[in-house]
Amino acid sequence: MMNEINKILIANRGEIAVRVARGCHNCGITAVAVYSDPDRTAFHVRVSDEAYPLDGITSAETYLVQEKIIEIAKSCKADAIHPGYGFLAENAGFARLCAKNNIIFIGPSPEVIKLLGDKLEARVAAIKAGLPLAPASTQDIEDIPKAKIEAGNIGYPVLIKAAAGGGGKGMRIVNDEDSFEAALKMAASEAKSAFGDGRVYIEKYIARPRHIEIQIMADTHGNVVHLGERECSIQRRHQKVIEESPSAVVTQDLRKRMGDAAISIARATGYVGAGTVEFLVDEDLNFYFLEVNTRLQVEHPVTEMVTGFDLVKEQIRVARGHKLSFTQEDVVQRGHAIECRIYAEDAAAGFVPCTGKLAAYQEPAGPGVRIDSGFLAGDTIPVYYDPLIAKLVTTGRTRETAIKRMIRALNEYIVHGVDTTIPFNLLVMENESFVSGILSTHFIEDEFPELADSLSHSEEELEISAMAAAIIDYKQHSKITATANKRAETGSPWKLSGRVSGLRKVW
Amino acid sequence: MMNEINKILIANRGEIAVRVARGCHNCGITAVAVYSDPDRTAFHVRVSDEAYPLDGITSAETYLVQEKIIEIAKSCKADAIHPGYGFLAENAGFARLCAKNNIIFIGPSPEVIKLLGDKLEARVAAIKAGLPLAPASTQDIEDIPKAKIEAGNIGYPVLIKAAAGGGGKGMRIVNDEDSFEAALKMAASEAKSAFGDGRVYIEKYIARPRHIEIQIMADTHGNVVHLGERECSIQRRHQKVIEESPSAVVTQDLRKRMGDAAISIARATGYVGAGTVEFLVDEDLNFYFLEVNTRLQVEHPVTEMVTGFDLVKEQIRVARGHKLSFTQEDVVQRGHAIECRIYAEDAAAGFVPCTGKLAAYQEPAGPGVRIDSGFLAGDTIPVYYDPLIAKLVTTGRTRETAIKRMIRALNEYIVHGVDTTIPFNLLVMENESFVSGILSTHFIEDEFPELADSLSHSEEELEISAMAAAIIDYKQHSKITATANKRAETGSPWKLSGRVSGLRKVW
Amino acid sequence: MKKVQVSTADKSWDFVIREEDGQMLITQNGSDHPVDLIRLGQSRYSLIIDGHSHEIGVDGSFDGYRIFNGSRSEKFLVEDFELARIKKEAGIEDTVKQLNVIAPMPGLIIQINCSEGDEVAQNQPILVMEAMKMENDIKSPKTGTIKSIAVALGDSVDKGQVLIEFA
Amino acid sequence: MKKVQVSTADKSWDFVIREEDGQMLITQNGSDHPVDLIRLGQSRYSLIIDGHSHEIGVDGSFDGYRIFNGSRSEKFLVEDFELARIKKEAGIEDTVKQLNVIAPMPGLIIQINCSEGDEVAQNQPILVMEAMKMENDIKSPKTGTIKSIAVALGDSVDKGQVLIEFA
Repeated sequence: MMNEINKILIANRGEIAVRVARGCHNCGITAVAVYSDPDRTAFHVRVSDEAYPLDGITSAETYLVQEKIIEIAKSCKADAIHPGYGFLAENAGFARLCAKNNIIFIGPSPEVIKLLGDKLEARVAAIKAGLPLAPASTQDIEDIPKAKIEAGNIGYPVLIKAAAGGGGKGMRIVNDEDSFEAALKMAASEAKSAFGDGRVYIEKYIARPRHIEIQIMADTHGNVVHLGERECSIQRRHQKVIEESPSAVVTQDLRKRMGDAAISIARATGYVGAGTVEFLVDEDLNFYFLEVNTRLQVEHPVTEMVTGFDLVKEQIRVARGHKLSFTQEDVVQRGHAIECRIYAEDAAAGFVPCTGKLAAYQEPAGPGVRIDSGFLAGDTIPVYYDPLIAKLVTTGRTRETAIKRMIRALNEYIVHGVDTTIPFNLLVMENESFVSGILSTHFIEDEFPELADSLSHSEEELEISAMAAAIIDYKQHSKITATANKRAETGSPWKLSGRVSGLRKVW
Repeated sequence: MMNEINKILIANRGEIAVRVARGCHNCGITAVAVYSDPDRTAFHVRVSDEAYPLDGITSAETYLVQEKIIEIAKSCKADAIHPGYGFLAENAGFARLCAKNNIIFIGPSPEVIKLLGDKLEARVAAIKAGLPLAPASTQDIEDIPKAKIEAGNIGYPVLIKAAAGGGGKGMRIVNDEDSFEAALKMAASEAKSAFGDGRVYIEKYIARPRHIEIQIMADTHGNVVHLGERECSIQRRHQKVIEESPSAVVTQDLRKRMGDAAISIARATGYVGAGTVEFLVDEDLNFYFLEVNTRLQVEHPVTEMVTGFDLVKEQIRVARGHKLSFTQEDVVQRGHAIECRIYAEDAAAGFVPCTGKLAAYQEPAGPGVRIDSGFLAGDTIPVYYDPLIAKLVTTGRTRETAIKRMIRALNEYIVHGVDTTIPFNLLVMENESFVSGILSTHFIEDEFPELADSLSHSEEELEISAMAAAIIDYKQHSKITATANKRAETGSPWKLSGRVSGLRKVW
Repeated sequence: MKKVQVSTADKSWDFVIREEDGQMLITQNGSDHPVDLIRLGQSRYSLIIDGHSHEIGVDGSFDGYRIFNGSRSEKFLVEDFELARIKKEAGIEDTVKQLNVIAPMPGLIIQINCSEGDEVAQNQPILVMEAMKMENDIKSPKTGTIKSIAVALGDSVDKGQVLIEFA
Repeated sequence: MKKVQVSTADKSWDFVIREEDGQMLITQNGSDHPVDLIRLGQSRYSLIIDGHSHEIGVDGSFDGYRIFNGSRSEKFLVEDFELARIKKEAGIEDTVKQLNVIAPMPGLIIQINCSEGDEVAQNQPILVMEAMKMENDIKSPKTGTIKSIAVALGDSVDKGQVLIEFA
């Protein structure tokens, strides 16, 4: 069955909405943006062909309101909705609502989203499909003494995780039986309040794991392929910040085994579209199933750069009912790609979001640089949404070249007006362990126990900035003096303030 | 012999100076810019680590003054000079002056530059190296009756070309013997006045040829490799405007034969560094040696994108005395790359240069887009130099994808303030012959005999712009009326002008 | 409410613009189009008409409006509709229709291919300027009659200088 | 000629700036550095010092100068050298050294980890704000003594609002 898709509504904002609009344009499809009030002049609105208001400010009032989005899609006659990531991307109810309104939801079926969105159900599916899993309780915990026995069998340290979880909420590391019960209760209560679902389960805690994931693509004709791995071990607050492909530790054999595992669970669940199967990899390179993300990932560009495929284009192909444009044999990784997420955050202050106006904003370009951005010069980073400004991707024939190009590109990036994670990314690119490919999800704590100190200015940099302040002040002062002298002649009371301005400048 | 290179002076401006600065930064080398007065705030100055003034305006006063450049290089202790393309890039005297001052000139030896810069000498070298050449007179013409016999032997139509030539000057197509003598005299006199060298020679005129060139790289250890071809058939005024790699007509066998030919002349002349061997290819796919460009070409990025190599980095390797980082076997073309040159020119008016301020300037980005630019938003395109703003390169697994991405990127490109060749490039990308890969150096005349008409606005576009004018005028008018009313109350004479402003707006 | 006539050298449109409950509307041939115009910078706007998103630039150096839309630009004259009608009846030509030939860059006049009183076709080459080391054909922006030639052979001209005036 | 003292919370520099034959020079510890400062836009400059090219941004919303250089920013107070000396002798602290803690974004105060009169270390977490769906640690910008806490638990604060004042 072929579906006609000439117009796609993008139910998202920021860089991913821009990325999807570009994907539509690459396929000759009309891109429709939706926007909240603060996003009226956002890049995704300006790059799209059509744009309709969601009338409201917060995500809850706008990008999360299913009915508003469906209504706009119907009135502008969109054939399909692309959800991006976040917001409604993994919402089975929204996928169902699209189907009910004869709009194609670009993603897997509501049933698959629901199944894989529940971590316990996903674990069961993974076990059935023969994937390796970290030893864990087979179901959610109801009985504390029984749970203690299970934890003992798994062996401490263990991890208590929320069944409906994500983002580290409802998660606890337990080192011994004594602290087990208290931790379990806290995790359950946290999970209850965060997700409205207090179910938790126990998993073996893997020390210093790598986070490595497999990109898959599946069509409606039963073809399932994997596009190799991405290493996403560098995380802050359980959120990825730097990703790359290939991983420095994945051999051709390991890639095949992880890829086959990812394909197995996709086949077992009837997966369709783009998806990511996440694994933890321990120091002996054993890998354990973590979860499946039933959407396009933030970090998909690194896969695109090394395989040469356009994942949004393939998503649209699949949604149209076509076969994938390639087979497993066509997937060949070439070179290396690294992605640095550029957040409006002050890394030195613990990655607190910074909002404000991009007084100057100039992206790096040239050989080996791809940038997927959600903002333009003069834009304001709104306080209401995720502070991701852009994703900077560099490529090279070798990992070393990709790193050097990333350093070059980060140094070339100009952002005036808000603090960003550019200095943090530079720090990582110049870190010896990173350069040697020695990574784990504890990378940041391990390498930069005093991150604020590591991020402080060099003496030389600071001195140049101090000189700049002095020179700009001098020029500004000369101007004020000139004006003051002029006014003094005409008898204005400016003379006094002219003198005072030497003391303290407001400018 | 190894040469230490820690600092490179870039004796150029615009996008190529920016490109070379990025190449330096990718290698951890300090990039030094030089600049004319109008270029004080140019992108190449801002992206470089150091920048020194050339004190003057025109190229003749600045970028062409060898002594000034050498003096700056010495005083800032640059180890090497990268000449880019144009200006001093193919000036054997400058290469010699660098050597005399113990500065590495990044390019081949002065002797090779001189030999290959003389078209007649280059032809002789090519013949010796066994390259196929279009039938031609073996030397410059001194005796008219003898020349007529040669022309007759070659067979009309023939081309009279200047030995020291370039850019179509001193060139004449002659269709029969009757017009031969007059054309010869005119060509010689034109060559004399343009190059100070009146020598001309006769060559077989090839109808509807393709311009296809081979990129070569040679080190000081005797290694010479080729990096495949670029097709540069789309030209205006004998200047390339759109280039791609691979060529739609070059088979693996033809590529090998052309590549071998290019390597032969490089070996025969002792070539070192990056170079380009240009060929004409006729409709039967016979290829004929045209000339060798002893420098980095404008269009080098398409080769970088399909082979994955960084040509500036390889140039620096070779200049350092290292071996090339790869062998012929490592050179594998993957996918397709197209470059559109974005000029500040009005194509509809015959590609006349447009100068002015880039009131808005926003480059396309995202998947499959590389842009090498010489300008930033707010910059002014100076009247004194080449009006090339940027080179937009798109890639894809197939030529079709690269074209679609180019259309997407061209549509996304925003330039307010000056006219550009973006609409012209769009026209070519959507042209049936281009899409089918049917090209020749006569492409523009053949496909768009009435280019101005082909470039005119669509009715719909024009109507939207007319509406925009009306709405902006309305908003502006409301503001003026509001101010006028306010002033009228205070008795200012503004009321009258407020009324007049409805008649004719200056804004 | 305002009724205007917008014109280029050879086309014109009539629009009515009004505001209703804070919503701006532009009407053409009886159909209303909702408009949302937001200023992005000094001379840059985001314009949404009927849900279609456009990025518009305005050049203030032109006597009228030079509108940039996508990668193209066009010059427009916006006039009060009634005034335009009166002027037309009185036989007064407006500015864009009288379009002069302006030097697109500084340079040297090295050829003049027309005379005063000549009828020339749109895009017919009428002058040659040497600038940026190239000879540049200057073409007629419209079909019309040449009123006066403001330069002589060998003149050095500045950017924006009037070269030829149309009748 | 002007002699100034430039300071951050914990460092300071003395510079002399003068112009000679149209060339601006900045002197530090007796050595002259030629300076070329060109404004690029509203708050953006190209600065060449000793041949080294820098792209500088200035934030006008800060009480003093917030200088952006590359991807980093720092706040500076620029004072007349003599005035700074007199103030120092008189025991008057300047603004940057008194640095207040300002809300970096709108949000809700959900934790206060310090009291008035506390000695705190630079980067010590002193408050927690809920904003952008996250709990954000607010750290002390300097080592010093807390003079007053301007907010209470549960307060909703605006961006830029003073939260804590240093003595």
